[in-house]
Amino acid sequence: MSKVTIGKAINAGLRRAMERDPKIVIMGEDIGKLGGVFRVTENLQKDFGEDRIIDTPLAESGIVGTAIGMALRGYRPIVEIQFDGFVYPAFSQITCQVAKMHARSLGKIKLPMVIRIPVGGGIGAVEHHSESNEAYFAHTAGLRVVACSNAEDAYWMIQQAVESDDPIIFYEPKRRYHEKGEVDLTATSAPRPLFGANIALVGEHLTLAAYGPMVKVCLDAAAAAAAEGKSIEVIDLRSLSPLDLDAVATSVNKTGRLVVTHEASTFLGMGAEIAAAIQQRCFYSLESPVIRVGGYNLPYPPSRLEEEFLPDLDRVLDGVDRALAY
Amino acid sequence: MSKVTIGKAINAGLRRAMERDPKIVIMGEDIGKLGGVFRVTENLQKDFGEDRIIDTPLAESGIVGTAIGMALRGYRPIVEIQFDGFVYPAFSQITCQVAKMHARSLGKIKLPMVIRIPVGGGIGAVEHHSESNEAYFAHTAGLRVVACSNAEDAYWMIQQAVESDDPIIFYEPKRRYHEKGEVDLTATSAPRPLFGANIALVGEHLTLAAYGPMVKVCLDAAAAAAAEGKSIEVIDLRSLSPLDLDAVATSVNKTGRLVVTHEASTFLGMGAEIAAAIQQRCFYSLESPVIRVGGYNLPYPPSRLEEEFLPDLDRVLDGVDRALAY
Amino acid sequence: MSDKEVAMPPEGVDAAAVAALVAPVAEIIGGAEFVQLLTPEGERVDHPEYSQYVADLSDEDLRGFYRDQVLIRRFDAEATALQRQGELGLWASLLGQEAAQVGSGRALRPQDYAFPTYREHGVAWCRGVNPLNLLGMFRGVNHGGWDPNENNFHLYTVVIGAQTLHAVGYAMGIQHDHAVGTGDPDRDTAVIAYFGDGASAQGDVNESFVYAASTNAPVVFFCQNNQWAISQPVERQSRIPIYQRARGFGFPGVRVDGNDVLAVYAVTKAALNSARSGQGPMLIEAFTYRMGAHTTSDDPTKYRISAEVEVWKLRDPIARLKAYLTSSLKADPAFFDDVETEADALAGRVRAGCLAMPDPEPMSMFDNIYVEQHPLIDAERAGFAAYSASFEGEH
Amino acid sequence: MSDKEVAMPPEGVDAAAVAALVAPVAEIIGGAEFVQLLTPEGERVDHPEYSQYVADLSDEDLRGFYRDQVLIRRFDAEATALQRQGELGLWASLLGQEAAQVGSGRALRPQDYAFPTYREHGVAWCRGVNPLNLLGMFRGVNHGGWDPNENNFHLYTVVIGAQTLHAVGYAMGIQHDHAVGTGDPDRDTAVIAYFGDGASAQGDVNESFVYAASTNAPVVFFCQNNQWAISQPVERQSRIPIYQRARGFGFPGVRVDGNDVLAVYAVTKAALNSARSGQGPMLIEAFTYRMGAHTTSDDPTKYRISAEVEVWKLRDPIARLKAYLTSSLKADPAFFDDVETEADALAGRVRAGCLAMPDPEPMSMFDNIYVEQHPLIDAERAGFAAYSASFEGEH
Ligand SMILES: Cc1ncc(C[n+]2csc(CCOP(=O)(O)OP(=O)(O)O)c2C)c(N)n1
Ligand SMILES: Cc1ncc(C[n+]2csc(CCOP(=O)(O)OP(=O)(O)O)c2C)c(N)n1
Ligand SMILES: [Mg+2]
Ligand SMILES: [Mg+2]
Repeated sequence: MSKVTIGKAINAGLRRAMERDPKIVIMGEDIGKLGGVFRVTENLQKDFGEDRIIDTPLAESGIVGTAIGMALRGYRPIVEIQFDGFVYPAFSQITCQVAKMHARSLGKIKLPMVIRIPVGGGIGAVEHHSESNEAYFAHTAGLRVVACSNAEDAYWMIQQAVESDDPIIFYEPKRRYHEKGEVDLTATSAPRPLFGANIALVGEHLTLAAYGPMVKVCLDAAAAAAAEGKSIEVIDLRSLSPLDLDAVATSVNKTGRLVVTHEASTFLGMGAEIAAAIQQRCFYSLESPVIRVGGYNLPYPPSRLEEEFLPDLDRVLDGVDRALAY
Repeated sequence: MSKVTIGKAINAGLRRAMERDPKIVIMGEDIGKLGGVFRVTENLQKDFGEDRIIDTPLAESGIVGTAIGMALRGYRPIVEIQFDGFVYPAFSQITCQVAKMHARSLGKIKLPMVIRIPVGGGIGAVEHHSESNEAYFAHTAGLRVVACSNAEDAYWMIQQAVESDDPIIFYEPKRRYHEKGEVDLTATSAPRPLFGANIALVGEHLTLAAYGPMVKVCLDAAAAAAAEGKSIEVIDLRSLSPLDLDAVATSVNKTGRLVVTHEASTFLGMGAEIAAAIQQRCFYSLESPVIRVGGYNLPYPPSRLEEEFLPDLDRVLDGVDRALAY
Repeated sequence: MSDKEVAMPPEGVDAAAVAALVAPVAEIIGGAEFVQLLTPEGERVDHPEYSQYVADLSDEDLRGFYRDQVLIRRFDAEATALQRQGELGLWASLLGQEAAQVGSGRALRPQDYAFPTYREHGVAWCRGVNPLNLLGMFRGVNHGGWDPNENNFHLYTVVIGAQTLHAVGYAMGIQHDHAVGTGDPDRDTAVIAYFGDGASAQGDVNESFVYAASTNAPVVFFCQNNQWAISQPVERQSRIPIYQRARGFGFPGVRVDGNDVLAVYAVTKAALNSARSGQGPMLIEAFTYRMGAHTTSDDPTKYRISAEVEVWKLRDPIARLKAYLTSSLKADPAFFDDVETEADALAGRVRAGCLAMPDPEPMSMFDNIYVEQHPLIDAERAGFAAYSASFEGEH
Repeated sequence: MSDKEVAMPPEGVDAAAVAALVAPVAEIIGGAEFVQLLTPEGERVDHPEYSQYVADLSDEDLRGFYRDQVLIRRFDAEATALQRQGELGLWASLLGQEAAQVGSGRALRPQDYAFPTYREHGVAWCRGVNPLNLLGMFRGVNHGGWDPNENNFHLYTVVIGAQTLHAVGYAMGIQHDHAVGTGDPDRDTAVIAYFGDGASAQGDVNESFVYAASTNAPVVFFCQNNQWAISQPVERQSRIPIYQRARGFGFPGVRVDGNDVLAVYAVTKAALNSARSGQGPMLIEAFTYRMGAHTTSDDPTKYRISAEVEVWKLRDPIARLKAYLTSSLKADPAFFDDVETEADALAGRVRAGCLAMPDPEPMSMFDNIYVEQHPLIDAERAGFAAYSASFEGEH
């Protein structure tokens, strides 16, 4: 076991995947000598060469579009988008091409691509550097969307994503890059399947579902609630598309209450889908409505307001209390 | 009163708006001599000139980006996107620029823009011509999103949208362009506010909510259900962002049951938000879970399969029956 | 382009209108930067740089170019007819662009890869794609009915310009495979990316130029300037000739008579050779004309005058090759008759095949969305099966 | 660029490394297509086309250029210091690009409109934007703290390249207003769009070229080629000089010594005049250098060698103007002292202003999202107010 940060865990996962499969290439802006603005690809170019760690021109549609071409030629490209807010120039390539190529070709073409996106706020950044845009991609049929929340998952999920033959949007919790966790870098198989949720904490009275950077907030909230005698089950969803609804429903059938939280705006955020699905599946076991605690429905505010904008421990607990009040 | 098609109603609305306000310009591909591929701008260039009906180069980011510039100069641009599937190249301009300009400028800048998009399937078209992408824009804070379903609304809503100082995504129900309705082209004020829903049919046992092309399906379904003694209230949502949740909640508090339907994939579609919001607001009056009847979670299929893909009268009634079965 | 045409306006067309239209095009076509090897009248002319690329062509090759064009035109006409009869939802005709497509398509080597738009039926033909398969997407039974890797011919791409980036990425993959500049003619590989004059405005197309130049990828950009993007004339997209766009990105561009199959073949061959040998990208503008409507949904009378079409009829790609083959005695009437017969047979086969093309099974819509198992797809498939079964008694 | 510099490498820097770096740039700078009016040593040189545009400049104007550059550099240094001290979240320094920004900014007329990236502090200064307002977005108190229409200076745009399309659209609006080519110097208006060498790769920037060419819009594209896009050298984005990109779109491009304020002023003035008179767009590449890090978050030692920076120090835009002002007796030591004093005062003012800049009121985040009433915003505002009030006793 080693104690590594999430950033380093992804780096290690990328490295291992690249060692295993010579067809893997990484493409993106400033990922070579600089190692990416978050240093997630640090030293990879030194070790794997400029042919496999490809610094691209500054054009995201071009990155994704040429990565598609590389995949058509038999490569397995991993694309790094520098910040969440800069994926939109590639939106047409992702939604019309990446998501649809397999279906369009009646299964003749596979596009094993991973598009890595550092996501979310909380780092005091300027505009466009703190977006949570997972709902766009989760709503896009043909894509898969996953989000890691801790170092061990980061290490394994990136490897599993690279191994998948489907295109995957891979979200990395930007403000947690430096948080450490135990990872067994010598283990030979992943602890859990890529598209399954993980019960991060077992509890009785209420289910709290989150993903990515909000999982830690939820665990902290659960700890605070425990001190008041409230036993909260925390689910780390991990996969946003497909959603592991079985895991959520099982938990809700036990606890009777569900709070979903994310940084993205509540309106049509992931919480909407989870609430809509669970109110149907667990209609008779829900003792309170599903409560959503998300970002407000505003463009991400200036960073001096992000503490107010982002759901924090207090706001999550407020949601918990509202659910428990029914 | 005149009987006009939805397409002609929008044309008439555009014409009236342009007569009133010389700052209005329309920009898009093939909107001049050709009058747009759906002829919605037919004859407008002849009457208002090439300065106001601007045929653009074939580049959607360019259309929206330059329209922003025109708006900054004091114009009120109306952008026509030729088909739903071709709005994505402009996604960055819409989400990062159009949606955020007012907030970013602390209110100093207004962007009174309307982006018109013919939306949805059912016309036997090739790939990318039948998409329902309203959820992307409805999830984007800073935008407003509306969808007309009939000729009278089409005539008025386009005028109201053009008059709004906020940027608006304006959806036109492609497969209904040729459907006729009564419109009083001489009336001087709109029958209802732009952002409010409309009770298209009053009923008792269940609420059916829809928008755009699906409203007609719902009205037909309600008629069929009435024959079996089921009284269905049909809500034409009209505005998707903001949502007129008050209208939906009032109806559901009366009927106790809600079915939401749209062409877009169910997963994270508008129905998710409506279900999530209503299960919370009407927790105690809901006698069944909110049922969603949407497109399947696939890329839009080849047109010979679209009858199976799109929710039709039978599938809506199936949803109604499932709700009533609780 | 000789004055002859202006002197002979087609029946019923205003001579002045024709002259006004012919003049600017004649200037282009007479220009030094316009590669032509066969005049509209079918006379073989020499070009200092490009004649060499057709020097090796046998008479059979030349007859093949003719046959390709006639067959693909007949196929195209049949498809248009099938659309009119409701058998296809839409058709995008290549009428007038046969030489541009056959000339470039025949310049490809087997290992090369082509990325088409939605109108490259002639290129598909040259690559060996079964023409029947081209109908699938227009009939609405699929989004693309062939295996791209079988003939190294990618699926049609409807989103304007998107495929040019795929082409560059594929070409980057070729570089990574060290399949460029080795000198081995069966190993060195190039990519050809087709797009239209309208597409030249798209960000993606320009980014593809950036990437190709930056990586020196073995890709040939082949722009069929058919003068129109639906109702927009090419001047709306570019105020200078499109081939000159390449200058801004640091690689060569050349304009070729797109209705001259020899010139197109020569220029494409040269560009592909250059790309394969490691010299990087090149842009070809094939100056041609969309003789028909944009698609069967389009009504060109709204935006262009018929005299223009009449003028371009005089530059027909097939007629000029026929004139050359005849005058040079490279083909006899029997050959032309045979090709007509073959074309009839092809049309019949295509028609029969189209009519026999089954609708996809409803359940098939859940297939091939993902490679790996997906719970939501599974649930919806099961739900759909149960729902469909509930009607079974009724029908 | 003379050999002098190579002969005098800065202290502690390997002479061979410097020579290797200087050679290619010296070739560019010595090239015929490079406009320079003031050598790095501060000697006035003539240019057949562009000298005329500085002929009317008074000594006071020239001293003004100096003052502008010194003040903005001092402001920039203060902002960097404020960031180091935690008062700003980030800062994007313009160090080294003062001449490019002041030369172009001063060429603008009041009615002209500028669309900046995020680094145009010098242009903002010339437009009269209060420098303090530039800090807002970097401090995180807003996304842009000035009214764009007050000084005809748009907000900073962080999404690379997006603003170039806004600029073209604004220029199209000018055409629609018939405020171009009238001959009235107070009416005719042009737009200037700033972007970087990296941005030249973006689809939006290339589409802005397409639209500007197609509409002949009165817009000047001003690319500050500071050699780097974060860690990517300009060669990654373009294999030919960036000013030549314009050739591919059919309008003129020119490369100017971006560290020579006179040349930048002249070239920009000429381009703006041309645009205002109805001659359409032009591209200027200001060849300059980013002396500092990309932003305060960046670590340039990872990707570039310090010798390169040393070489560019010899081309400093302020030093050369000072040398010229001194040798030509257009300014005396007292003037330089005054400017220093003024710079100190500015820095002090900016520092004090920054420290005094209040955090935005939490409730203000709900303001100005929409112009018109919006029920969800209202509900969330109310909910937030109630939620915040619930803590009131606790703090
Ligand atoms: C991104 C995008 N925008 C718009 C369209 C609609 N559209 C289809 S074809 C076409 C014109 C294309 O013109 P050109 O590139 O010259 O090709 P041509 O059809 O002439 O072969 C347009 C606007 C599209 N398919 N994709
Ligand atoms: C669309 C987009 N992609 C990526 C980024 C991240 N980014 C910010 S600045 C920058 C480099 C810009 O280089 P250049 O255009 O040369 O301008 P410079 O910073 O040198 O002034 C990058 C990649 C961004 N802001 N927007
Ligand atoms: Mg065309
Ligand atoms: Mg730069």
